[in-house]
Amino acid sequence: MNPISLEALAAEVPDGAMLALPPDNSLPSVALAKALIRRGVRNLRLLGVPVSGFATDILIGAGCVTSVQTSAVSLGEAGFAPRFSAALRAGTIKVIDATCPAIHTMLQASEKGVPFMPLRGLIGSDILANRPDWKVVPNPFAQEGEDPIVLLPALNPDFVCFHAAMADEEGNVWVGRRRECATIAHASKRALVTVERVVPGNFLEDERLASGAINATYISGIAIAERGARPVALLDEYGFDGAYVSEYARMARSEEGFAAWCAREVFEQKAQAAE
Amino acid sequence: MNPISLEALAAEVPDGAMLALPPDNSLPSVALAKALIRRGVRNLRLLGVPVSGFATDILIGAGCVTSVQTSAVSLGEAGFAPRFSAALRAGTIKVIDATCPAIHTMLQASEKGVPFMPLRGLIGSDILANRPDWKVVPNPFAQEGEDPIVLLPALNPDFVCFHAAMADEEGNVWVGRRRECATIAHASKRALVTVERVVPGNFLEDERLASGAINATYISGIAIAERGARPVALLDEYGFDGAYVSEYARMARSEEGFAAWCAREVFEQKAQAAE
Amino acid sequence: MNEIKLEERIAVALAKLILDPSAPPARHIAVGAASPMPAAACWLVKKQGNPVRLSLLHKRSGNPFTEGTRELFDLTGQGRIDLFFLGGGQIDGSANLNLVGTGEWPGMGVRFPGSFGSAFMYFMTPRTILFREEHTPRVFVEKVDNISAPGVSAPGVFRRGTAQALVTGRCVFRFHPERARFSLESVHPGETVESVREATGFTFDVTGDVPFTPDPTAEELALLRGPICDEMMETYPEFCARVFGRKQAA
Amino acid sequence: MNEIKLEERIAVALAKLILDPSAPPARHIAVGAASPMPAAACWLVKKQGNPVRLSLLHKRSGNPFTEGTRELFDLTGQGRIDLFFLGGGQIDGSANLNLVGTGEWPGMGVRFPGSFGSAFMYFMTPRTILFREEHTPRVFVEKVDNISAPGVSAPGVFRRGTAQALVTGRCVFRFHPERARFSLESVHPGETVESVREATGFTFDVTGDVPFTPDPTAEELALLRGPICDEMMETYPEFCARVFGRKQAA
Repeated sequence: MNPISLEALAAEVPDGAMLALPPDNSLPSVALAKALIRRGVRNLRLLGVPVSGFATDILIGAGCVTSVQTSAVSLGEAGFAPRFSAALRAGTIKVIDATCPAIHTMLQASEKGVPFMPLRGLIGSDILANRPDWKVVPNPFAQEGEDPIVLLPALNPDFVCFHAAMADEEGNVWVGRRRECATIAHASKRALVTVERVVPGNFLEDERLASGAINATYISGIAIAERGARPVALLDEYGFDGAYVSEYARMARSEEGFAAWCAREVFEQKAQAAE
Repeated sequence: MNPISLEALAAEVPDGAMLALPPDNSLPSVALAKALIRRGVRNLRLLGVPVSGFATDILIGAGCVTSVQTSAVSLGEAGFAPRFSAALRAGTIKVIDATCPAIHTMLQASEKGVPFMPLRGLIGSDILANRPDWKVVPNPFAQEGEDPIVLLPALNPDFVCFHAAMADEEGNVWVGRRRECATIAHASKRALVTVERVVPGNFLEDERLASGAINATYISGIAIAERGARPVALLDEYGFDGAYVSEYARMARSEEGFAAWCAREVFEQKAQAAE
Repeated sequence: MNEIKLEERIAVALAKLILDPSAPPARHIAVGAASPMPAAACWLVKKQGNPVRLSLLHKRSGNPFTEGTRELFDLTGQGRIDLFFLGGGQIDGSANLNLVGTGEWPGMGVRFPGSFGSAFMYFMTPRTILFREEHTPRVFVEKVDNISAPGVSAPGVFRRGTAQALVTGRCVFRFHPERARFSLESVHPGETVESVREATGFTFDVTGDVPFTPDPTAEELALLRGPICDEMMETYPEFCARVFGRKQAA
Repeated sequence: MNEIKLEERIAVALAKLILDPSAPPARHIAVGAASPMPAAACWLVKKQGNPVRLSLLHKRSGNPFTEGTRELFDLTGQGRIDLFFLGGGQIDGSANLNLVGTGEWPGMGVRFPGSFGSAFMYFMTPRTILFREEHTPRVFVEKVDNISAPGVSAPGVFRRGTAQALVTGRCVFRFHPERARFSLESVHPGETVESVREATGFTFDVTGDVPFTPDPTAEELALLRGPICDEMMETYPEFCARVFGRKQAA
């Protein structure tokens, strides 16, 4: 699989797609989120696996998003996600709340090819009360009593985007211990991946690398994006840029501030890089 | 976690335990199986994940086993498993047939802490007909019709034994891409692991090794057993010893032949090693 | 020695609750996102020499999870996590938690980040210690606007445990699941039963004289400000800068 | 050129069925345990230049699965595997498979190894090609003693596909799920419709003249005996020694 350009990768995502994104501790592709903003994608239905962070907030701020299914949206130590909060208040996005293991479970159901999976907990929560698509049934294996348990439907996103450390010549990508990216790739129709670099060989033939690799069979497109997770950390390669996120959090408090940030960090940076 | 002796590790398994074993392509601890025979364990309830191989056949031959739940028992190119077949015919073991993904699914249910998980397929098979513990229910999420689907109960073995390439100072073990060993460890009450060697450091602090590691929190005991998977292959470290298994298959056709093999390969080898 | 910071006091109070001999043992504790005070408390317990395994969800180097973020919930589902910590944008007198937001669902008043794993963890962990520094009637309410995780469950609903206690900027409450009410365990220096009552939107029980929450010892403060801050710098740099005055190396 | 081995003929017949233009495309094929002839057929398709991804369950070096053996079944559940191969200790005229054993459950007559993943894969793969070299009335029976995986399912039972064909040491059968019967597609050189009928315990359909299964070409044989044998030596050393006369290096 030959890498394509970041902009070509972004062009693969049509308006209206359901797009799964890992959060700020698990290899989001901020580079691809910025490219999606530049491409002007609209009506994305985002899925936070299991929560949402920086990439989700900038996509919302840029007007690319119509709904967010997630278990939380946060900028970590920089606080609440400002464009998410503003859009929720303004009614411009629909928010579908879940709880972390429920998101994982719905994706695991797709990974396994079953229509649903059960999950403990949840009963008595307003999250459940606001999810008409989740069902409570008696546990058919209960020793005694009804033992109600929640069944969650399989969730099959159209796309997942994440940032891997590297790809190999065969199109396998390497995510180290962040194996939730593998689960999301298994559960999604297509996986678009940015990488720091492409290396020779085949990860699957290296016993040390195989377990952190995602087989090319799940990968639909790869683009090289150096520092593509920034400001988020990438495994042992680079750390979290707290100052960058704090500045964003400050500027994005207002729509104008976000627009200025976006002009500078999404459009100008790209123009500079292209020079 | 300090390694203990192989014989001490075998002593941890009480008579009557349900013991999960990976098959011949996925890091069985043949060394521990032999130590269990020497210890004279009785009434083991074996679980093949998802099938059974050499270690299961020798444990059955030595009279350690009362039942086997598995999706197949085979010595690969060396053919049918002779002591398994003989014990089934003689009625000295109970055989509970499953199908590979059903074994994985029952363990994944335990891994997730749910009482059951669904699985497609199976309907119309006599495997299902002979599993009163498996249930068929209408899919509550069906678009139309009843859409019957099988629910499998969580399976929580008392022990799992496998052979990892190495352990570190913290008691984490490394299995490379054979990650089913992690799932079984998660799903079992206790995991007893033999390793080729113990190395300094902490796999979880090495991004290259972390994804193939199983956290010490799941591991109850470790013993060093060099070449502990033999005659089975160990990742990229050593290959399958087909001649050894063929000789076993030949000798184990009869009870006397098995006894001779066992005396030589299980008891004498140990005595020699101890000299 | 500098003055005792409120965060330090809360961390030490949390550590005492972790070690509470009347509770089932905490052999394996998990700490979720955005929880620097609980993380500090766990490190304190560990650095004091108690045998405990810590799984810190947001640790970057040496992160304990090799199955991704799913593993914390699986571990808990397996019954391997003995203790977890939860906060809340609102917490009510029945220990119901609201991490979603005020007003109409899904938080059309003030939106909080969201439930994270609370709607699962609160059921599946034998012990949960609740924490929230801001102790005001807008946080501690009679009834939460939205329940992200309920404090108690109907009979027959599978549940391993609930809140053990609630540590705030003013006091320590104990939770009594059998009557779904809090009682006041201790008040921090400078507070009284009355001042706590005024700052709390829910009613709670008071039995006899309520002691002061003991001050952190010099040894505890030294551990927090030294080796524990070292451990936490990577995950919580802003917290370490604010509370311990430690700046990250450039 | 040496004489054509029956295994080579079967592998080539399997390869032709893989490429059958009337069937949905086989972009991703999985091969399970103990299946050297299907593995050889897949390699033949690939070495002939067809774009196909092979996932060989028992490959040791470069094994394609990084989630353990579960991943093959998950991949199939996801609908990503287009074609799989199954054999059987008994196969009947409705394409029911018995991999468990003859006589009373669980095989008190002759015990076979067991069902492996057949009770799942046969339902969840759009195309299954059946193979069994031994073509005798004890293998191809009117009705299997025990069904490890059924050839057809009742309406309303979720099923993506079933048998496309059955390749034996004597012939190639086509399967017709709508009437749950096999028809004779070709007979291997030396066989006739009558000799096949005599060796088969189930009835099957015959339409018009039944052609001979074409011989493997010189090019196909060269691929099998050279580069394909190279690929298979690690996983199937005994098969390679027996069929291709290749001994493993000491």
